[in-house]
Order: sequence, then structure tokens, then C-alpha cells
Amino acid sequence: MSIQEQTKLAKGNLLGGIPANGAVPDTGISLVDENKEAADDRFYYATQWQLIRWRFRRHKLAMIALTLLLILYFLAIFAEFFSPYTEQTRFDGYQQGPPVAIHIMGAQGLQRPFVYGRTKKLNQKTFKYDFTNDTTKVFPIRFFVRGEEYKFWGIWRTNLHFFGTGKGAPPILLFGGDQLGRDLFSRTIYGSRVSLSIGLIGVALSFILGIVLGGLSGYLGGVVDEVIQRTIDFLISIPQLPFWMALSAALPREWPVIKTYFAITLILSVVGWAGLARVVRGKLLALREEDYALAAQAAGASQPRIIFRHLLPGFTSHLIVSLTLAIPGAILGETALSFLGLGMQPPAVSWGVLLKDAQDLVAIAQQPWRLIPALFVIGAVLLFNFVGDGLRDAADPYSA
Amino acid sequence: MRKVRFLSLLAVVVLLLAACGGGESAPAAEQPAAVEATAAPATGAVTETTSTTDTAAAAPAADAGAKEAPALAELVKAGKLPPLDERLPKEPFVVGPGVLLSKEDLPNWTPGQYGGTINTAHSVADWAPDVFVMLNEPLLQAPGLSVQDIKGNVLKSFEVNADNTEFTFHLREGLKWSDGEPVTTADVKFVYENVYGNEKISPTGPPARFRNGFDPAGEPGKLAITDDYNFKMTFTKPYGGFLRNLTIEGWNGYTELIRPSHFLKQFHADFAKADELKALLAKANLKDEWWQLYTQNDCQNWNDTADRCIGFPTLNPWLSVKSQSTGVKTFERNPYYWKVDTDGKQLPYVDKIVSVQVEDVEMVNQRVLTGDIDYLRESTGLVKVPLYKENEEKAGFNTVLLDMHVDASALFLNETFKDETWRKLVRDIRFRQALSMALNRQEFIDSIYYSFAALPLTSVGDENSKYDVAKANALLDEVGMKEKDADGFRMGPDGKPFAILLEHGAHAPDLQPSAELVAAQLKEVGIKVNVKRIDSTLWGSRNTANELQATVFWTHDQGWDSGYTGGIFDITAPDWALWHTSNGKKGEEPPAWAKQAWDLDVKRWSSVSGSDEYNKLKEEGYAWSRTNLPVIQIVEGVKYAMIANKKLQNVPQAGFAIAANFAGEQLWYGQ
Amino acid sequence: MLAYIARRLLMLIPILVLISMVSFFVIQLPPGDWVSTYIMNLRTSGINLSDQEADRLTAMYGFDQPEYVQYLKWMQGILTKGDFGYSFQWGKPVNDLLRERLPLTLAVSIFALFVSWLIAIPIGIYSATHPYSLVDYIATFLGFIGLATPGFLLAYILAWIFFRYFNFSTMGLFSTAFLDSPWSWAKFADMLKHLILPIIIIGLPGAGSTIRVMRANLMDELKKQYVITARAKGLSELTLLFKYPVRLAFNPLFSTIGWLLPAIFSGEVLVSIVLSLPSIGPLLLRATLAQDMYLTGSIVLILSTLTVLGSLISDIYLAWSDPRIRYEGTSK
Amino acid sequence: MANSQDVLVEVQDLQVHFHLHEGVVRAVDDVSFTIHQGQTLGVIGESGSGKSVSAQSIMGIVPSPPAKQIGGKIFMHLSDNGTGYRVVNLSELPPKGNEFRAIRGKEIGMIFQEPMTSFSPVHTIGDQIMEAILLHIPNVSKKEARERTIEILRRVGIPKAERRVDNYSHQFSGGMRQRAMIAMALSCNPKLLIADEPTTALDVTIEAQILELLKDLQQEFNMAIMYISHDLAVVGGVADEVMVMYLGLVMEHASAEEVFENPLHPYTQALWRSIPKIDGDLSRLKPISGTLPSPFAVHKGCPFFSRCDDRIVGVCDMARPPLVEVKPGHKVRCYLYTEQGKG
Repeated sequence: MSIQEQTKLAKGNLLGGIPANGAVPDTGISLVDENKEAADDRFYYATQWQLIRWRFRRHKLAMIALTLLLILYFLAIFAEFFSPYTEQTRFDGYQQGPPVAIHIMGAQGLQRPFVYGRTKKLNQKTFKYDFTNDTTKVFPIRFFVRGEEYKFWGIWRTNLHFFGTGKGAPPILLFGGDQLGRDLFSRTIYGSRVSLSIGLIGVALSFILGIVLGGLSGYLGGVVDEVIQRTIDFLISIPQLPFWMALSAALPREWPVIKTYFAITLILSVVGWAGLARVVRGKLLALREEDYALAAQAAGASQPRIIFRHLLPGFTSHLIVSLTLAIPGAILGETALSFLGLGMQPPAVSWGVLLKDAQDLVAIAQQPWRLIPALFVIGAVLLFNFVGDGLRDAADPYSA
Repeated sequence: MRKVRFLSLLAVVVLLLAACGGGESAPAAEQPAAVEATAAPATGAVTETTSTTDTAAAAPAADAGAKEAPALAELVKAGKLPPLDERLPKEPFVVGPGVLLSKEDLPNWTPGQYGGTINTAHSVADWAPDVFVMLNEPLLQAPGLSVQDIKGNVLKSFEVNADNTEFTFHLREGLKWSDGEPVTTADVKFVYENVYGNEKISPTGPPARFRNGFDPAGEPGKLAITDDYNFKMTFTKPYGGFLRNLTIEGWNGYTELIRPSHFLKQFHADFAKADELKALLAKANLKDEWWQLYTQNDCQNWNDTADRCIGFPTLNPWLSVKSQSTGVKTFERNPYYWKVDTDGKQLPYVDKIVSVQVEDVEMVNQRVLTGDIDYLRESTGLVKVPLYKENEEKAGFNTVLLDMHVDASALFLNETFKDETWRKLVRDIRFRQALSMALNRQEFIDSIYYSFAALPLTSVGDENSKYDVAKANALLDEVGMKEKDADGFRMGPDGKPFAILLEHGAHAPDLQPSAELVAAQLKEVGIKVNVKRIDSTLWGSRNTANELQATVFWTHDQGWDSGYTGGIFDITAPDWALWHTSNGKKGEEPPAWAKQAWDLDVKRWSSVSGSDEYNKLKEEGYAWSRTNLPVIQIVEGVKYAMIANKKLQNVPQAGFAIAANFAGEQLWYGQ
Repeated sequence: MLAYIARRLLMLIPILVLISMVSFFVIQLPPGDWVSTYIMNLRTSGINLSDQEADRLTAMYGFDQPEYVQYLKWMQGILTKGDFGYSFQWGKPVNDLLRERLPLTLAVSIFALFVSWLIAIPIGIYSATHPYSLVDYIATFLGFIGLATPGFLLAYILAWIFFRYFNFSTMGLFSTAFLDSPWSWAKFADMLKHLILPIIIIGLPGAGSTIRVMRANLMDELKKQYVITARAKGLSELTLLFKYPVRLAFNPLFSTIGWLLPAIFSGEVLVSIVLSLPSIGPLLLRATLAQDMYLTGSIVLILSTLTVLGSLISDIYLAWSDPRIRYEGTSK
Repeated sequence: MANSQDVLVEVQDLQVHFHLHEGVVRAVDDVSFTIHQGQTLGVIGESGSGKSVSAQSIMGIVPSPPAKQIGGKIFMHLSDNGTGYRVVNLSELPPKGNEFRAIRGKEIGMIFQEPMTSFSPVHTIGDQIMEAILLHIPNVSKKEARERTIEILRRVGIPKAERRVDNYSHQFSGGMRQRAMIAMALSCNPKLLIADEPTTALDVTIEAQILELLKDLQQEFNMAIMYISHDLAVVGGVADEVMVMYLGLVMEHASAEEVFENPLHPYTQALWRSIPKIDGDLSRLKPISGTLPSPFAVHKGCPFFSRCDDRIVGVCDMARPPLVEVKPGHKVRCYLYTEQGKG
């Protein structure tokens, strides 16, 4: 018997000659720590998500962005504590005032950071407010200071603030004051609570709907596909503007502003799934013809199992990109709606509301500090995008 | 720059025309290059003008002789327009010092020169408010917005009988519509009998101003036509206020009584030929609803800036013409305008008004700063004053701070809101006083009005407008709101949690911060106020449906000193107002103190404006407001920033800003 | 293929009917109608109309009829005469308003799309073929900034800069000097000057996302085996890039071209409001706020129809370009 | 050493490194081999052994970055108009340059492991094959190229080739796709065909057909084949010479017969033992112990040391064993066959 015949038969019995090494592609590239057997084992048996996590950690920009985002969320969660004042506290004499300067050089030379009190006077010539520091008395900045009383998460009553000048002392307005003399820094922190959370729920709901319906449409085809597709066409083609207006007028009027806004966000997410569903369907159409789907089918896997277990991971990276675009999209959407006067409205505080306040040539020309909340919006959106980019690269099994 | 050259061009052209005896016809605007070379030396010939000294002498000698605008003179020469004396009425309205604006507001009125364009902007769809006021011509007139010293305007003159029931009016003989047709009592008759008298067009008959006592349910006055230029209106009860109702008050125009019947008859079934009307109806996609066709083609004064009214015959200083660009409104001088200055020159001085549509008021201000706006009032903001001031030299405009014709924000508490506890509470004057005293008005003035406002001493009075938290708290304790919840908010008198839902619209930029500040300040006396901004239309319908519990809005009639009386209840107690307008058939009967307000109104409407009796009643009205506090006025005397090109002359220095618009025909461009 | 297109066209009919109904009825959900809005606006300007006057206007404009009758009349006008009804707010036929503003809107939108693709696609391709290079980082960062900055804010800031440094009013379509002059080359040039800023601002977020999408798609495609196969054939890198992966990477872009319209449109609304462009966006916003129902309904209907047609065209393109879909019917 | 006349490709001391985030992978380390005209070189190795990278280096399609050729030369003997021949050092040519592109696809064809994805889904099979013909064969019209495509498709056993030429890849079965792939690689009569695991993704009967086809075509076109596989048995069936690679190093290099009948390297032996024999009992089957070390590891000694049954502690882990020619044409990299090992 020739070698060839021997080996042919042999192969019939056992696929492949050498134990294959996990899912490592044949490029000679793999990723593990040096010389660590334990690490090697871990690598070979790592699940897809563990792999994503490890790869993500290597993405420096994404890690920095994630850290900053977490800090933002942390500040938002503990807004009452981190902001020196409540979002509604007014300081007479600080209306439209620039940020309060922090000094370290006092009369006695270098000392702990402090602020001066100041007085406001309308300049009769320029009609601008002139602010003069009263340098006779210094007010040191303290950490964990007792200041204005507030209800933490609406539950505990306390007056502890992360920093401040203490009760009765002239305020420290890091970002300056607004029209009514409220602390823009505190308002920005309070506003982040609404702005950062508002998108999450709607986006989450949109995503579940989009993936499920898009998945069914793409995999099942036929009548289901047709119905879902036409529904998508319909939903996508209707401008959202008139709907917002109709809905904001039709919701119960007793609801507070935030509740109304959340309600509309939720309702719109029911519309928002359409775009994603279309993408999911398109990808599935391409993938379901691929061998592994057929293989799974042949192996008797149930349809939903095939879709969600075998096909979905095939375009996770695309979903993640969509997701990371959707959340900042919601943040931007909130500002756009506030701009049109359809979103959040004062006295509620959100970044959109603060941005609306800053949409003023006077702000741009003469009081640029009022644009600081805009930096937060841009920053948050950028951070989400960086994180999304990192996730995309990490989720891509072929990335280096 | 551009304007200087343009004006000097005009001067040159006028000079040339004078020299050549009008042989040459060269429209100034069309051949700028040709004349430019001679422009510079010619400018020197024009007498230097200084705005502070007596500028009457400044009018260039050359055009002193010309009584009409050069462009019109051209048309006359070309035979396309009748000569000036045929276009002017026999007795034109003469504008001079203290006529359109009082001498206090405009101390140095000067006769002007022709020419120039006023560039402005508007932000409402198909509606340019600044221009509307400039165009508007009421039947009768008094300087500024005053109703104190009423004289003829479109109507030449009038007589009133002793008991204020019979009014005799005289039209200006020779007065012409902008298409050259004469204005006669036929036009009056048409409006009164065929428009107000036609139940298809006016199912409810003549408006309230033509009814006894300005009462929507009152008996309509009777019109008697004497001849082509004289007619009488007779009422069954004294209605001295009728005259006021024919002035600018309420932004009325002459269309209330005079419309171009020669033009409108073609749409009116009583006059039009059946087949012609049918053709017009078919063109408008209508079957036989001719009254719809009529209304679509009729223009009342507030339609004058609408695109659809281009070509409609008017008596306004400028006429709406088709513009060259989308979103731009252009107005050109009316060759048949019936006002002249003291030199006999036909008004208006300014050739053209161009108003550009803006979507965002903020950006109008950018256009102001670049010097692209010559006149602006409606879209300015007090908050922008520092920005205006910083750029006015460079862009060549003046920022004039004048009075606002409405009193900015007031806190309205709905006394007929459908909630028993609330009603009992809010009808207790002590509650209203407490809220009034809890408001730190100085903070409103500082934060929202940049100190350009005053305490509401006229309508609220010294005591109630004084910021006094202790007294407010004491009063609130007194009315049964002693109990407080864990957060320090007062419970209602019924022991239940208490909160005021304050819904406000977005009609003006100060409403929202005012509402916020009201809520924040009332919190300090333990009153919980939930603020919600709603769409302006929604606000309107909720107000009409008596669904607003509380709101901030402005009170309207500062300009026309009708005081804080009956009209207040439209917002602060819609059900009482409904009871009143429906003669007790609908709504809820108001208490005696509220009825007093309407009684005062009726009395005032029957007295002649400006009379001692009238002024006494006016004071009584304010006193009534101070005693009863039907509305918690927050500030009074708010200022209004007005932008005017530095070269514009006859711009008032005091008084109401909007009065400057109203006197637009006497504005002119100096050097 | 033809059958597919025919079937899709047929499916359009019920969708358009549904859209027309929604666009007519949903916008009338809020309380009040155009007359009440109109009266409110007059009141804001100090003109108080009596209730009788309000009733008269209501009856005159036919608001006292049931809504479905109004709807049927409106649809009848559109279908039989191409007449989209009457705008109460502007006092003229909707058709006139659309004729005035639709061309500009489409021109600006298409230009913005064109400009954003012109910028974004080459950058996206470069970024994907040179990942993690300096240019890639800069392009990615700029793309992100384009995505992250609210357009209206950018419009304000740029408008201010234009004023501050060029003393140029970006507002509207024309400079003051040309507002009331007839069309001329100078006026046209002036209009173009005013359009640069809106086109950039409207196109920017699109460019940002196109860079991202293009880069991601192309990087995915570049890793595919067929690219290596093609390279093994000896194709030049450029031919290879454009014949294979770029073409495939375009597909996701083209497949969303239909929805770009609403996306660009919503960007256009905000920017047009800030810069006061006489386009459809501000018209729709005003009409919706004023409950000018025929105008709102017509704009929504037209935009929706364009979007539906856009996505139909995308689908047909996709089906045509991807044989897996093209032969979907036959291969099974 | 074979007559230089029939040498086609000569690879000398090829070194390719991958510069990755985690470190450097020595994907190909000091590899030398020769491919003779009309002969088949089989390359055997596990994933990461460097066999594919070696082939890609010849082809000039190593993904770079991260890969970088550190050293070595790749000589290609090209015939000039059938008379003389010239030698080109491929590793000196810019891989994206015209000269290399003229060789790639023309002189060297390549077929890949995944027939599913090797074709663009949006172009017809014919279009993609024609492209190579139009590119490399001068003065050929589109029509001729098409005819040639149909011809070659027919030759690789595609039924109704004149119709299938306009099909898309998704309309082909896996085996058909691989046949089309072969057709594409052969469309310009290359001197060398690199087959990188061409049958791994196919089932056994198809695999046999493809192998048979390759053998037939080799004869017909008189081309050399570099056949890469992890499957010893398959290589045994096609190769004249076999090279065994492990972690970038050549472990054993000999004629096919020698490798199968007299495998010298413990690794080759281990590979051989892990395949069931038709006459042997299954108890003799033995997988290789341990796992593949990290590719980033720098091995002072023999990289197979940790898994070797015959390792000599103190020798094998101290320095890399040299590649020694044990008998003519049979080279092995193991201390067992050197003085140190024997001692």
C-alpha cells in the first residue's frame, strides 16, 4: 500500500494530523504575555468577550476615554456632593459674572488657594457689568466643606460638599455665573445627570428591538421580512420633528419636565430601532448563506439559536460602532431639541438647556465662559466615540 | 459709506435736474458709475449737517424746491403718474414738530431730504411687525401712542355732540388710494354695510368698537352718509371712547372703516358680475363660497406686510411690492401718500423699506453688528445692549434706550381655576399680597432687565411691591398655610401638599427667567411652584379653556393708559371674563370688586379721552388695581433697545420705542 | 430584477397612504388649530381679535369640518390637481411656497452630501489603508469633532468669527445690497458666498460619520481573503483597492443614502434656522408650531416620499451591486 | 545539489519577523530551500510554524506591517523568451512595484485555503480570472481572454464552463470554487504554483479530486508546486521533497520517501506517530505532548525542547541545534545527529 493511500484513509478516520490549537488563525500571530504558561492556557480558552476585554485594555486612547467617561458618570451620580452649590442657588451680584479667580498669592505671600469677594456695577458707557474684587478679605477654598444643605439623591439631608468656600462666604463659581447668578459649574454637573443618562435607556430599547426585529427579518425572510421591511421604510421616512411636538403636547401635563422627556425618549426609541434593524438584516442576509450558518442548521440548531448564537457575533463590531454612535447621538439630539425649544426646558437643568442659554452672541463675544457646557457636550460625545473605536478594534478578531 | 454715496448721488441728480430744467431723465440708482465722478465735489456743496443744532436749515437748497421724490418726478415727467397736486388731497396732513411725536420725545424735528432705504428684519412668518407699525395709518391720530389729544389722520376732522353719542367725520377731499382711485364715503358705506353688514363675511356683525360702550354685545352704531366726504356715526348710549378706538390704540388702522371698495367689489356677490365671480371662484378652487374668496382677497391693516396683499390699494406711506428674493419683503413709497412736511414736501422721505426674514432672532443681531440693519426694534434685546454699544461706532448705528409699550412680566394667578382649595386661597387678597411681598423685585430688575426697569408703583403700589419676607410669611400663616412638609414647603389650607403649576409660553425672552425667578423666590417663603414652559399656542388654548393655574405674561396697556382693569381678567380669571362677555350667560359670576373694573371701563369708554373725567377714571383704575391686586405685576417701565442708523434723522430720544416706527414716514437720512 | 422593482413600487402605495395620513393627523394632535395660533400671534403683537372673529375664521377656513373630510379634500387636491392646499400662515398656496424653497433645500442638501463625501471618502480610504498613521489620527480626530459638535453651535461660532474678522453677515442668502436687486452674476456670487458656511456646517457631521464608516468598512474588507487573492494575481495596489474592497465598502454607504435625506434635513433645519436660510426646514418648523396643517402635511409627505424613494433606490442599487441579493430568488 | 538549470526558486536564509504590540514573533527564522522546475515541495507544520509566511514571502504578499523581512534572499530563475534565463532577487524588489507585479500571477500563481472568501462576491468568476490574463499576457483581447478563461475552467473540470464563467462565487460549491481558484492561478501558465492548504476546508472526496487535478495539471503545464499543509498524509501524496517546519525553523528537509520511511527529527517522528496507520493498531497513536509555546518566546535552545521525547537536558536547551545534512539530500536540525548529541 502506498503512502498516499494510507494517509488518505487515515484522514478519513481522523480529521487533521495534529491537535489544532484553539481558534488561533494561521497567521503566526497571537497575543499572550511572554513566557507564562498560565497565561497561555488562559489565552487558549478565553471566551470572545474576554478577548475583547484584553484587547480593549491595550487601546490607550480608548482606555483614557473610558476612564474620563467613568469620571463624568461618577460626578453625575454624586452631583450634589461634587458641586459646591445646588443648580438653583442664585448669587446676587454674580449675574453673568466671569469665573471666580482662584488666588494663591495673598497679602502675606503664598498661601492656600482662596477667592475674593466681589462687587458688580453697571458701566454706564459700555453697559457691561464691571466686577471688582474686594481684596481686603480672603476666603480660602476648603475640601469636604459644610455648605448649602441639599438632599442627596433626594433621600439624605446633608450639607457636605466636596469643595467650596463655606457657608456665608463669597461663592466660588468655577465656570462663572448665568443670567440669574447661578453657578455654571454646579449646573453643568447637575445637567450631566440628565444628559448622560437620557440616551442610555432609549438607545438600549432601540437596540433590543432593532436586533430582534432585524434578526428575524434577515433570517426568516419571506412575509415576516416584507412586513418588517415596510414598517422600517415607513418609520424611517417620517420626520421626527412633528412627532416630538405632537407628543410633548399630548403627554399628561402634570408630569414634571424630566418625566415627560424620558417618556418621549422612550416613545421615540420605538421608532429609532428601524435604522439598526435594517443594518442587522442586511448583514444577516449576507451571513446566513455562509457555511457556518448552514452547518449550524444542519446540526439541528433552532432558528433563534442560529441567529443570536452563530450569526450575531459575526457582526458584533458593526453593532458596537452603531451603539457608540447612538448614545452620543442621543446626547446631541437632546441639545438640538432644546435648541428648538422642544426638549428639556428650564427649570430642569441639562446640557441642552445650558447650551440653549449660551446661544447668544453676547455669550460668544463677551462671556465665553457660558460656552463651557458646550465643551462638556463635545467632550462626552468624543469620549463615547473613542471608546466605541476601541471596542470596535477589540471586537474585531483579526485586529492586531 | 454706501449710503453717503447714494445720498450725494441723489443730491447731484437733483442738482442736475434743477439745472437742466428736467430735460434729462436719468434714474439715480441705475447709473451710479456715470455720476460717481461728479459726486465728490457735489457733496461739498451740500450744507454740513449737525444733528444737535437746528437742522431745519440743513436741507439742501437744491431740492428745497422739489416737493416730491425724484423717482416720482421722473414718472410724472414720463406721463406715467399725475402731477403731485393731483395726487395730494386738497388739505394734506401736515407733519411738523410735535405732530407725529411729542416735542418732549423728539425735541428737534427737522424737515428732511428724499432717498435711502431702511433695511430691517422680521422673524415671524409673513409678518414684519416693525414695518407693519411703520405702515399703519389709523383713522385718527395723536402724537406718539397718546390718546390724549386726538386729531384727524386719514379722516380730516370730526365733531362730537355733547353727550358723546353722535360723531360727525369728514374725509379729506381728493384723498386717493395707492392706485389713484379717490377715497369717498362709498368706501365707508361698503365696509359698514357690505362687509360688517353681510352675514356671510361677518356672521357676528360689526366689531365691538362700533358698538355701544365698546361692548361686543352692545348695539351697533348707525352709519349715515351725508355726501361723498361726510358721514355720521350714531350710538344709543354715550361712547366718548369711540374716538380712541379709531386711533392707533390696539394697532387699529383705517381699514376698520375704509376699504378700497372699487377693488373689493369684484369679489363681493352683491356687486360682482355673476360670470366673472364664478371664474374667480373656479380659479381659487372654490364652488360658491364667495365670502371665502372675498376674505382671501381683502386686506386689513395687519395684513399689510403679507405677501398676498401685494398690489392691494392702501393709504399707507409705503406699499408692499414683489421682492426679488425669497424671504425678503420690500416696500416702496406710495405716490399718493397724503402727508406733507412743513415745507409742503410729500412724505415719506425714505424711498424703500427692505425687511429680511430671519429664523433666529439671535442672528438679526449679527446683522446689526455688521451694519446691515438701519432700523430695528422688535427683535432687539436688552441683554444685547453691551454688544450693541461695543460695535455701534464701527457699524454706524445708535442704540437708543426707549420705553416699552407693554409692561413686561406679571404673575397671574387664575382665580377661576377649577380647584376649590386653590380658588378659596387665591381669592383671599392676603394670599396675593403675601406672594407679591415675597418677590424680590430688585433681583428681577438686576438679573433680567439689567436695571432698566422700575418697581410697579402704579399698578401694585409701594406697600405690596416692597420685598418683605417676614410679612409674607405672616400673611401665609394667616391664610391657613402654617403647616409645612419635610422639605419646608407649606401645605395647603386643606392640609394637603400644595404646589402651583406655573405654565408659561415663549412669547418674549423675559418670560422664562421671570418664571424661574418667581419659583425660586416663592420657595423661600415655602410656596412650591412647578414651572413648565409650553408652546405659545398651547398656552393660548389653555388660557382660553381656563386651564392655566398660574402664568407669567405681560400686561398690555401701559401705552394707552387704559390701566389694569377689565382686560386683566382674560388671563387672571377667564371664567369671570366669560361671564362678562356673555352677559352672564356663560362662565361664573365675578365678585363685586371684580365687577367694579368693568364698571370703570364702561365709564371710561363713555368719556372722551383726554378729558378731565377720563383722566380721573384712569387714576381710579390704577387705584383699583393697587387695592385689589388682581395681578401681581413684577416690574414697570421696562426699557426697549432700538437700533437706528446714525444718519437717520427724526429718531426720538424718549417715549415709546414703537412710536418711532409709527412715525416712520418722517425718518430721513442725513449726511 | 424587474419583478423585484415592480413589487417594491407596488409596496410604496400603502406606505405613502399611511404616511399621508400620519402626516396629516398626527400634527393635529396638540390642542388648538391654526386659527387659535394665529389669534395668539396677533395677541402677542398687541392685536386682540374677538371670539366672534375667531369663530368666523374657523368657519371660513373650513376648520369646523371633521378632520377626515379635510384630509380627503386635501388628498383629492394632491392627486387630481397636484394642489397641496393652502398655507394659512403664509396666505398663499403650498405649491408656491414649495416652489420657492424646495430647490434651494435640495441644492443645499445635495451639495452638503456631495461635499461631505468628497472630503470624507478619500480621507476614509487613506485612513483605512494607512491605519494608525499620523494622517489617520488627524483625520479620525477631525471626523470625531465634526460628529461631536452640535451644528447650530458651530453655526453661531462661525457666524461670529465671520462677523468679527470679515465683518460679513452670514445671515440669510444675500447681503443687504442684493436683497432687493434683480438676479445678476454679482447677486449669484453673493448667494454662493452665503451658502459656503451652511454647506460646510450641514455637511460636517455627515463627513465625520462617513470617514468613520468608510474607514471601518474598508478595513474590514481589506482583511478579506479575496483582497490577497487579487494581490496574488499581480494587480496594482490602486486597481486592486478600487476594484474590490472600496466597491464593497461603499455598499453600506449607499444602502443608507435613502436615510441621509432625513438626516441631512434635520441638520439642515437647525443650521438653516441659525443662518436664516429660506429653505424647507424652518418652514416646516414654523408650520408645525403654527399648526398650519396643509403646509406641514405637504412637507412631511414630500420628505417622506423622497426618503421612501431614496431607500428604494438604495435597495435597487444594493440588489444590483450584490449578486447574492440579486440572485436571491434564483439561488434558492 | 540539483543542476542549476532546473532550479526555479532558491530561498536563502530567509528571516521574517512580526513586530506586534506584545513583542516580536520570529515567524520565519533562517529558512533556506530550493524549488526545482516541475517538482513539488511539500511544506509541513503546525499553525505558526512559518510555512505560510515563507510562501507569502516568495509571493511578496506578507502583510507588512507588521511583518518585516529581516534577512535572506529569494532568487527566482526566470526564462527569457525560452532561450536563456535570468535570476531575480525577489526580496530586493519592492513588493508593490511593477516588476514584482509582473511576476506575481504570471510566473507564480497561488491558491488559498478558503475557497469561500477567495473570490470577490460582487464580480463574476470569469471576470476575476480574465483580469489576470489581461494583466499578464500582452496583446490579448477581451474576447480571447474570455475564451481562454472558459478553456482553463473547462480544464480544471468545471462543467458547462461557458456558462459558469458568468457566475458569481456564491453560485459555486466549495470544490468548484477551489477548482476555479486553481484555474485563476494557472491562467497565465505560471512556473510555480503555491498551494497554501488548498484542501483543508474541503471534504475528503473533493480533496482527493483536487489533489488528483493538481497532479495532472503539474504534468501538463510542467510547473513546480509549493504545497503547504499541516497534514503530513496529504503532503506525502503530492510532494517530491518535504520540508518540516516548527516555529519558523526548518526541522527536517528531505525527499518525500526519506521523510516517510526514515524520519529523523523527533518532531517528524511525533507527527508521524499521531497519524493512524491502516495496518497499525490504534494504541500506537500518540498525540504530541504539551502545547505550542508562545510565539513570542525567545528560545535559547531547540524550540521543540519542551515537547520532545528525546530531549537531552543541558544540550538541547542551551543552544539552537544546527541544520545538518545527515545523508545527501536529508537535512535535520537536531542534536541527536550532531557530535554534541551523540556525545
